[in-house]
Amino acid sequence: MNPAELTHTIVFYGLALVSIVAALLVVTVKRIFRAAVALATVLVCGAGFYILLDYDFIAGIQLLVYVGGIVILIVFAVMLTSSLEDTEIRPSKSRKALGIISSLGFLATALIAFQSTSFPLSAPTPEQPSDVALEIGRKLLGYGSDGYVLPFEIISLLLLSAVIGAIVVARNPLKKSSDLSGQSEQSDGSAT
Amino acid sequence: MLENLLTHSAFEILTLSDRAAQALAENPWEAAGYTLLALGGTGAFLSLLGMALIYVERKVAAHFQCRLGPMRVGWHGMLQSIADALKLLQKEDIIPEKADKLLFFLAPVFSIIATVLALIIIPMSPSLQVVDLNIGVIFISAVGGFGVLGILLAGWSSNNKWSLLGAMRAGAQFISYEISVTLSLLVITLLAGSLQLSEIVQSQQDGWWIWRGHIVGVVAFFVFIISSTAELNRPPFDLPEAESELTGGFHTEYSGLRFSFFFLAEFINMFIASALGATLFFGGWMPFHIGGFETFNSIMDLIPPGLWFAGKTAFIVFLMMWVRWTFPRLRVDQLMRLEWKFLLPVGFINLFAAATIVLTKLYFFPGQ
Amino acid sequence: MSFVPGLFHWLCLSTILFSIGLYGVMTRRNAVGVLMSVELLLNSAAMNFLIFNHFAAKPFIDGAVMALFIIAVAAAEAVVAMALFVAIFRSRKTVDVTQIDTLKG
Amino acid sequence: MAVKISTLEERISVPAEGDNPLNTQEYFINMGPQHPATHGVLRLMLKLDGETVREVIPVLGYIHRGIEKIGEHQTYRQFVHLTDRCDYLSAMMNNWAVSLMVEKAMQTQLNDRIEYIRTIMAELERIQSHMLWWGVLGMDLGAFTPFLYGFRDREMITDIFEETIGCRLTMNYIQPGGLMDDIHPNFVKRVKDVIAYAKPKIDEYEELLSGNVIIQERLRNVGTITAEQATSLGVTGPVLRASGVALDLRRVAPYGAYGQVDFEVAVGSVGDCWDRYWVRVEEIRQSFRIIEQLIDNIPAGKTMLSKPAKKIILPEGSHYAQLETARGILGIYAVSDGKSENPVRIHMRSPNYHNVWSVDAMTRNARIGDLVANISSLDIVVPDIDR
Repeated sequence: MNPAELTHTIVFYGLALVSIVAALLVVTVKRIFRAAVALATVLVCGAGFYILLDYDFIAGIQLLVYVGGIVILIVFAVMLTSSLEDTEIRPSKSRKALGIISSLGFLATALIAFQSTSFPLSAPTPEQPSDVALEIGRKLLGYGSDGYVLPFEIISLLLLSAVIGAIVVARNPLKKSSDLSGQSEQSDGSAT
Repeated sequence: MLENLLTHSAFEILTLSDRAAQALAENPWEAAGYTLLALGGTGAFLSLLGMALIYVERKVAAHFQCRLGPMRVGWHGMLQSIADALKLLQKEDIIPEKADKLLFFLAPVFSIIATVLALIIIPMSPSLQVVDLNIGVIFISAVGGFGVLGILLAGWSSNNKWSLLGAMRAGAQFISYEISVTLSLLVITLLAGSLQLSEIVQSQQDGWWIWRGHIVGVVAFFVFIISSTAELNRPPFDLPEAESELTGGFHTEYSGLRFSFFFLAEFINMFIASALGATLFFGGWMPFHIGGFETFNSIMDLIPPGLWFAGKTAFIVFLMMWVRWTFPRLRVDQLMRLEWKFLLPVGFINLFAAATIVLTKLYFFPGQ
Repeated sequence: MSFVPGLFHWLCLSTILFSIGLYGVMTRRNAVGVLMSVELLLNSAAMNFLIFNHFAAKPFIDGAVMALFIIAVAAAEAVVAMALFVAIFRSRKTVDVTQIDTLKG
Repeated sequence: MAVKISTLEERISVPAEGDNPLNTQEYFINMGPQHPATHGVLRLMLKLDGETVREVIPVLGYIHRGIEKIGEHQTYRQFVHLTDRCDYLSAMMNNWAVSLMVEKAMQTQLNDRIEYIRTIMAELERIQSHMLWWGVLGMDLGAFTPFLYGFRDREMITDIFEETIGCRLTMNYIQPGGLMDDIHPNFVKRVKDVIAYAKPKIDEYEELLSGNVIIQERLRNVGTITAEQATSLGVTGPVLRASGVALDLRRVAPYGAYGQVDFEVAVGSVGDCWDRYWVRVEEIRQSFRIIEQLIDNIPAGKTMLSKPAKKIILPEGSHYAQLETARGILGIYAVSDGKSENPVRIHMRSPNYHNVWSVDAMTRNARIGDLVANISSLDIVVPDIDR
């Protein structure tokens, strides 16, 4: 085992441990805000995993969008809908049992499936595109058999409609027109 | 000579973590030692930089206000920051009774981590850059998210309505202005053709982007400086901590060491934003070059690159302080209006203009 | 069997994260908590794309593009979900999913 | 019309209007008594909807010292120096109000020297008060620099006070029947120096704040109260004049030397924060104008009509006198039994107490930032509210 491999292995298991513990916290912690912090930890570890897999660009995007955007949005949702003293009521026993059975069942099924399937692995040291970001850009805007321009456009439409929909839903329809300007500004401030 | 010495010692400190990684396989103890040294060195570097910036801020403020500022501790009050730091460390560490103690503890840590992460990829001179990520520009706007997460945590966990209001303001402000910052970063990415900060510096060999990019560069610089001031929560955009409205906002309940973490993070962030502005628009450590004028360029090269970097950064830091001590604060809705109705459209149009310039190669000095 | 992380280890990791998210979706009562669990699911799905791209389709980059799409969809989903929660909270003063049952017959 | 008096608890416990499920949750928050924007120990209960202020309920009494009650056990001359402690930024005008009441009741005629010096002193006091306000306004809006500019120039005026009176804040200079002491020999020269120095500084103030885009945005059309609202709330002073009512006692019912000088009453038109800003800055200019007219012709004469030891016993009945301080109309009302040196009842109609209630009318449905601008534009001095 060479040093690079050793480092790789240690980092992998370390990150895996942290992210599994944090993920468990996300689903079990009673104070919802702490769960949000744990979620941020899971997502940061996710970025670490992507770097281990040599997708630095995706890792950067993960940090930018997930930590800089989605987690902050979730934190906002928490702030707007609960107070510091709020603790969640524990789920009922039956619900908990159902959850444990189904998730463990899924886990077992998937693991057995992975064990019994032989995946067609690529060559041990295949050549990586020199600039991943450039290649992704080509793919996203390319059309033809290997381009993704149609899904790309659809995604952008989806984002736009999501933003507009969020503004419409979040804005209070009962406000007098004099307050509306400020209100809509606030909601588009938080909806992006 | 002095500059080389400084660069060298800073480099030694900042590359200790690399050496720790290298030593990991052979000798874990050595690796641990290097890691500790690197942590200590980074901490010392951060606090020294922070204290220097605080001293400068106080002096600049004083001279804007027709007074002298700190004069007693050391020559012209040079040691005032150290005295203040010592005072801060001795203060009682107060945690509100009903605060969420874990998050209250984590919040300043998040802030300072975000700062350190951003600091390590700034190219301060050709040799002094701790990590040279190939996604540098994305990375630096990504780690900003941690900082604001720290602010949100602080506001929430303090269990104080004023703090919560401040945190909400900080979040909304950060998410909004992040778009403008990213747009102006994208302009430079387009012009330089790279996300890597060292390559962006190299691309300005024939002239800095602020003037090689015509009006586009200037507009992008102003959009950048306005929106990064807003992201830093500095006046006139200091709504999250507006002391006359929210009595300090998110850090109302913090004292002593924890407060000093926020304080330090704020000042270092100002340095980072200025350094980033200098790197992207004024060529970072790249001397003042004009494409084609080789004699002039070689004269300019006599000034060491570290000084160029320091000078440019100091200029932008001074610009920010100037604004801070002159302008009053905006109101919440005006802040949002400025971003969504002015800076955002300008940023988009500017991006299109930059794309046009890149496609038509209409740089101010085409270079070779 | 070696401890060096290979395809199987990576898949185990993402599956564990996925099943934890599944548990959260089924047991969380707070709607925001459910949203967070869904983010876990999406994150592990994106990770799966990258894992398979890394181990089984190295010269190509399509998996990374898919991961990008997933991140974008997650962002859109979070935006809409947050708006809905705020609207629901305004009218019902709660975001407990077991109590938001007006549509139940 | 019967007025229903409600306690603070009742007002806070009022449920959200209507039973509409789509109403947002409003919450109450305490601004003060320890809050930098309330300039002292004023407590405001805010009913907030997010950042929007729905209602402001001033809660008073945190610095109540019973000055009116103490006044019932003191002679008028002793009471004068309690008034210093009310509105400490118009201390001399407070002194003058008591003196004016006593002199009106006793029907005393003063010589011109006393009247001139009183007027000059009052106008200097008004200038330093407005300068301080100007700086504080800047600080409340987030600009720290104007604060120090304001203080720097105000110092020159307080230096003059110190030279003549020996005090910088609580003067006790204007006494019933005259002045505590004659002016310092340097007085005229120093005042002229200050005029030469500080008049150009007003233009500097305008350059620093007035033309600023952010200031204009923060002040224009913020906290508007109409003339009707202002008069029905009993608002006086620059706040009232900003709403377009030209009520200035210096002009309407001249006292002191105001009848002999030429000056203009600054009157606004809209009644927003910007008008209140503009009115005060203009008043500084007008005060300089008044002083310029008086400073060269201070006549000779006595500065005290009688020896301080003489007893002051007002005729039986009630007596009232009012004048214009830097913040509005200050009225002193006293009831005397005609036998003792002490009043049976003494009451102050203080301008700040009446002005502070307009903050609710100004701030409804505005932002927290506007509330701070409004409080600042009212220029309240909290000890004068509670007394």
